[in-house]
Amino acid sequence: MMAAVEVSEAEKVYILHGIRDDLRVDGRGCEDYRHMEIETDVVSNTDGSAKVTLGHTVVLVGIKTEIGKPRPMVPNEGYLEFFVDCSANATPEFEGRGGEELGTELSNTLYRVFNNKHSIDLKRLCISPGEHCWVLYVDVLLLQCDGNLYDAMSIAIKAALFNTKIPKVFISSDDEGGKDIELSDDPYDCMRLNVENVPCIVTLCKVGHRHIVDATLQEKACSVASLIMSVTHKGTVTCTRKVGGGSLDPESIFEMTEAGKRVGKALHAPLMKLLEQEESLGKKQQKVGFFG
Amino acid sequence: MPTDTKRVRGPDVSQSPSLFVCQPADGVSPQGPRADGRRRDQVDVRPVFVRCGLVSQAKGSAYIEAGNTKLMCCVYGPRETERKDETDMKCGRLTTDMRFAPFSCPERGSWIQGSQEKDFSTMLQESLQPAVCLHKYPRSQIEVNMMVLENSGSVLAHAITCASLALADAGIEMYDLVLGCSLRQNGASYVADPTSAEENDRGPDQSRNQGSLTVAFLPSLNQISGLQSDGEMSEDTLTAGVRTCIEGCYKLYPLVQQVLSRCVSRAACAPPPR
Amino acid sequence: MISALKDKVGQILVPGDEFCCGAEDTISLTAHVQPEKVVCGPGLMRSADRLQVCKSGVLRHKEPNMFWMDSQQKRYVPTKGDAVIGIVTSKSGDIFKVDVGGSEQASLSYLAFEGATKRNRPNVQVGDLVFAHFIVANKDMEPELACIDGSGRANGMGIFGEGGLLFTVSLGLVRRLLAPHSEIRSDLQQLVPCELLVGINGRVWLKSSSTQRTLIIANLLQCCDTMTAPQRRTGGRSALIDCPSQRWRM
Amino acid sequence: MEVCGISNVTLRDFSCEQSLLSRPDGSSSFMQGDTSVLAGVYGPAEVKVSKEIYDRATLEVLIQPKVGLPSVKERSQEQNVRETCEASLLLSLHPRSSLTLVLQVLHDDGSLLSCFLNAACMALMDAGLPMSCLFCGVTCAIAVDGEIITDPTAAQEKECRALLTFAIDSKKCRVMMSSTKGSFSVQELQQCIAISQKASEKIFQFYRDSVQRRYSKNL
Amino acid sequence: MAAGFKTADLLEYYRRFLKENCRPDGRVLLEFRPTTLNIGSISTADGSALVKVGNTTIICGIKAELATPTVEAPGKGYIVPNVDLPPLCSSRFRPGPPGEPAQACSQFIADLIESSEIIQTDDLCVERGKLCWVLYCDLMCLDYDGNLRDACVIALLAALKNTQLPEAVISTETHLPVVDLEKRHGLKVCKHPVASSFCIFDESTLIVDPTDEEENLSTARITVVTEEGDRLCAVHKPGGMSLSGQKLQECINRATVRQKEIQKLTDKVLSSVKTS
Amino acid sequence: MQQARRAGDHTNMVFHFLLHGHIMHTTSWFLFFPGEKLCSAEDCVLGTGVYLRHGYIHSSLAGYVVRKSEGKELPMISVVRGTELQLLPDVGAIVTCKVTSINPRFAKVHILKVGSTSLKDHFKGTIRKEDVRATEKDKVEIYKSFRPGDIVLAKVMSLGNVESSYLLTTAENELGVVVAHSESGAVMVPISWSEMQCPLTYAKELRKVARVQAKHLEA
Repeated sequence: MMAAVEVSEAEKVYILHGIRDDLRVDGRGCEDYRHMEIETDVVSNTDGSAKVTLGHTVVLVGIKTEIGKPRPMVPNEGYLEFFVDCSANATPEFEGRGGEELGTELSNTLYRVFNNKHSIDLKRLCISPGEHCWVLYVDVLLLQCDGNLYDAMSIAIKAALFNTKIPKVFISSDDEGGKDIELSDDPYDCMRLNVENVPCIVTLCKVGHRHIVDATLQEKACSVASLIMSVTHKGTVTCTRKVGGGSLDPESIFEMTEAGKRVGKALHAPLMKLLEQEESLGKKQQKVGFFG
Repeated sequence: MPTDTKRVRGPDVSQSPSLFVCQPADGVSPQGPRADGRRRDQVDVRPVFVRCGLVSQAKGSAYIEAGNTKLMCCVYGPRETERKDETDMKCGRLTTDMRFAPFSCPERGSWIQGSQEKDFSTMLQESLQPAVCLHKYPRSQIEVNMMVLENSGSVLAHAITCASLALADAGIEMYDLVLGCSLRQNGASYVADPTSAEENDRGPDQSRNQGSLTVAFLPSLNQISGLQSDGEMSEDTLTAGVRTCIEGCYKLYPLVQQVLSRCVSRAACAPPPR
Repeated sequence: MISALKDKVGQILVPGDEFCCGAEDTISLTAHVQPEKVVCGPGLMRSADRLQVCKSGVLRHKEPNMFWMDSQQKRYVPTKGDAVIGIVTSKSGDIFKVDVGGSEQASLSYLAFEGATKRNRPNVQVGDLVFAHFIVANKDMEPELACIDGSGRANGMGIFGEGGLLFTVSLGLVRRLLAPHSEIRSDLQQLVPCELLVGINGRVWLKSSSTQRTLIIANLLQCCDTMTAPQRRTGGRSALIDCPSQRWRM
Repeated sequence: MEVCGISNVTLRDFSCEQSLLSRPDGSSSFMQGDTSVLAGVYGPAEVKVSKEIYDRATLEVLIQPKVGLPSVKERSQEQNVRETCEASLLLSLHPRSSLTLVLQVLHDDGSLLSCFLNAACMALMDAGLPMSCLFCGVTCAIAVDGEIITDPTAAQEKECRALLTFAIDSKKCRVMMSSTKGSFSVQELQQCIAISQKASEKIFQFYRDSVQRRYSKNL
Repeated sequence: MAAGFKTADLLEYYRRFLKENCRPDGRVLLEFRPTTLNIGSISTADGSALVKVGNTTIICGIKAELATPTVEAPGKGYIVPNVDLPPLCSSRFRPGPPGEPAQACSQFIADLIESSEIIQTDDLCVERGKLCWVLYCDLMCLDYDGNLRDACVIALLAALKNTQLPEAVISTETHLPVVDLEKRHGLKVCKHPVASSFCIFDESTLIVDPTDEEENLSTARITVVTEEGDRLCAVHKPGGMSLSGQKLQECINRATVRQKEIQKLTDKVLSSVKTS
Repeated sequence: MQQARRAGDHTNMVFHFLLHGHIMHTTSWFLFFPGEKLCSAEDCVLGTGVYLRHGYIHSSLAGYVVRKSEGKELPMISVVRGTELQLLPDVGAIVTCKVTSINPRFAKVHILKVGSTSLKDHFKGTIRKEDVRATEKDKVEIYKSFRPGDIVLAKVMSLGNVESSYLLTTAENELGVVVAHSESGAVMVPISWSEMQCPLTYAKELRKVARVQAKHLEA
């Protein structure tokens, strides 16, 4: 289902032996990520956006905020909607139904990753219970695909959520008891989201008897199964999922969850630091770029 | 949304009566015994009723009932794959389609397959595929069709068990049977094989250890073919949960074998001549 | 039966009309010394002891005992021996696929051209027009065309179509055009000299001295189904006179 | 206006034209009073591999309502028309090919299903497809007082207690298709069938006259 | 003449049986398959029934929801029947929206509800012009072995008789609906229509309750729906070979007997559900 | 120590005995489920319904164990279901198929049966002109060998490639047409290896006729 590359038997043996000795084709260790670049505020007509480049994988996330009606079962919360678009430019396999299927699979996983009370404080997105709330439309666009889509996507989402500015609203009652919603005119008068608890996904690929993080497409072709884990900065796990056509024995699952927690937990601090840096830079840039 | 022209249409808007109930039903209490009398923090799964080979048209079929959860699975094929590529020449395909009957949940569902059903279909596929000897079925596909007749919790876990029985009934070669078990963690305590009320119980807000877990397990080979969790759990809880689910699967194994042996020794499958 | 049939010649019949081979036939044996064997043409079918009409139209008769339904129909159904105009749609291996307007593309072997051998292949391109006749046409088989007759001669068949116009008319009109002493054809020849190739599959290819003339004749032919003979003649003349080349140049 | 009783069957004014469309291989328009249907037939043409039948032609019927998209009701009418056509067409003469019949509603003023059938039959004949017999559609309405009205208008349909539509074949004058609404007694059913059979004679004569008109230039 | 001959010429195989007035599954021509009924097995539905006619299995679940009545009929509720033939029930059906057989059957059921007035839609009105019930009657086939319609009608009737609607009123204070899920009442099912389907082989042989194979080989299908008091509420013949009046009468006679049998069966199962 | 499970005996405790092949030579029927270990790979060779994993043979079906020993070699171990379950046409298998369409180059067929097992889903196959018969291959004409609707016995040559379907051959005396209908619809009688005759009209038609064998008379 996922974009795949053809890898010859000889290449497979080479990759397998390397990983056995903690040496990957590109020189990394088993738990090392590739070089990663993060940019925020990259799409102008969104309320928050980010672009993440991880090796040759490039993911763009745009977040649009809109006022909607709360879900009947949770009238005092807003909600998130995910949509993943697998652009046919990223890899030819995304053309037609292949991309569509992968897109729904990825967005379904995102719903699970955020299906808990702490990732995002949904109550803050409520404007008036039962009537109005903010809906965050998270659109993910895969621009280029070289493995490890899940991790790159989750980091980009966290960065974009960090970057998201939700306009302040005022509720005024008119004479007849009806309610009016007014948006603040001041672009700086906006609400920001606390993204501290937003999890990042770590994908662990079982290759031979070991597991690796941030697998390239070649490495993925040598693996029978992977484990996807979304981990918060505190090390709690909000979603796990086994993907791929193979099975794993319980002991290696336990090893993988342990490694996933460790790697995932460690991702957050540098990421937040980077985002805050970017934010302070971004403001200066913005002043130059726009009306000043 | 475009109007559905292929079904008899009702009014444009209709609402479930449960939205207008005067007093909300009591939540599930996180302590004490469970509503159906089972014990907490024990691998106390519901009694299961299973039958194979009920559907005359299918190659293999299975029906499972756990508490009020009712599932029917049919296996068709191997049949010729319509659009083939190179890998299909070496290896067959396993396709899964899981659907909820419109009346299977407390709220009426739509006929059109939603993203949740697609998600379940994918997870079912990922849990079953490692167990099926697909290389024995080149150029063809094996279709697993699952229908949830009533959802009373742990649907995915029972769907996995049900589908593997249907595959075995169809005589599809498999490396092992696949058994499924679910668990719901709520703070420090957990319930195995949760009902839908227990699944939807969101518990006290401050709790950081709250989530659901489903494991698909190959009992003879001691392999996990499917793992899926959501909510928030510490890594220790997750690991403990996986172990509990494996235990739950082993509890199911004798019954599953019993059902299969009855199905194999049915008149149609009499022992071969010596 | 023959007498019953003969009574109806020239009349309209519709599907479901039947003729019974009853006692009448045995009597007719004494009257005529001939075997009473009716030959069914298109639109007539024999089932057990009955002759059944399966298409609406006019019953026609040809001596001694051939009957058929003359019906107007647009869709062509291949019949063995028919000479048709086809369009080459693809080449695959040793054969060309040719669209003749039927439900299935016909095949045409590259050896079925005059003088063609395995070395000396005919120069045929996709999109070419070909005039050929059916050597196989059967509901169970893929129809097969050839551009040579039994003795290996082209006999007017082969690739053609430089600079002419191909258009479609009703199958009834084509049959009228191809009839031994076709009125329409002779009318046309009197009006304007032109090259005319008629495929029984409803396709007509036409070439005359100018594009305008070609178009006028084509339009005229396409209208023939709904015009009487005098209408046709006057219409044709006025169209050709009314549209001299100067008027177009103005 | 319409008279009940088997001795005298009244139908609204019928009119029909064949070969009026240039693109389809056969076409017809059929009017019963103000109810009007346009029919087009395509084929025998190339068939999709998935729909190919090795020993006969594949017939598809598409009904287009006057406005909007076809719904479940049209789908059920399509089935009625298709299976009626299949029984009268000699489909085995064109194996592995496709026939498509498109029926467009121009105006519905009652007895629509019978008008579909009549338009279909004329169009199939016009396309020159081999048929073993003709068929026609007759609609009967049973009014609240038990009176049987043939070829009812939309207003009469609305007021009636039951509505029955039959397709009658030209060879044996028997019921090929039946579609009913409302409840009725066995006797009423048989009366309606008898009336429809009587009406079919008129319709078949009308068919013959229409074909005669069409071929008048070739006679 | 074993299974091999059957593959080679299925129709001829059937003809040999029919000539002897019996069918390959051992039935005589006008014999129905064993019919079993199970009522109220789905607790998430407001009413449900599972029917087996031979192998053919239909489950009907009824869900009641609240809606505003139409302007044309402010005092009436809605009944929305839909038949689904999921790929699960036979290899003939592919995933995706319902195909012609399912749609035609849905329309048939919808027509039947209207024709026979099983339920007075007035009974579904909560408050005129403001609030009414919608009964979504979803019929799903779990095993498709012919004669879908008969099974659907039995399942629908039984599920309707099993349906318990919660009590609903419009609150005089808030003008919003108030529902009490604990207090429920049954529906008034006025009529008991029963469908009987037949197939015709080779113009003359009439068989009842056809299997999937028999339906495919036959030259015509016909469904007769009868009610108490020998009234007919549908004679549905979608086309196919024409039928003589005498054969039609045979169908009606058999259908009348069947109606009584099924009504008895439904009542028996219903009373056993109530007592238990 | 006859602790092994018989059919219908469901205790789970005998697992460990089954790990060693020594109790399986008894005459009882042992039921196995997918995944269960049968014996070491050193004790038996693999038959059907089994697979090899880490030096042990496991069952891949729910069925009965059969051990066949011929001569001194290791016995062959298989797990079988009571009814023969041939799900796919294998290379070398004899299949019964129905001809769906023909052209001068090949005949397309639907595979209905593999050996004696009827397939629920039909697989597509192709008999190319050069595979119709063993001798005088270049003189073969498909039209003189098969017609749509014929029932043909053939052998699977290969699984074909991505575009094509199963490749079949009838180039053996026992293979070819076994059932064919004449133009008038009657089942024809074979009169030679290349001709069949209609019992009604006595018309002869050309076919690649299969030599009738006792075991195929049923087919």
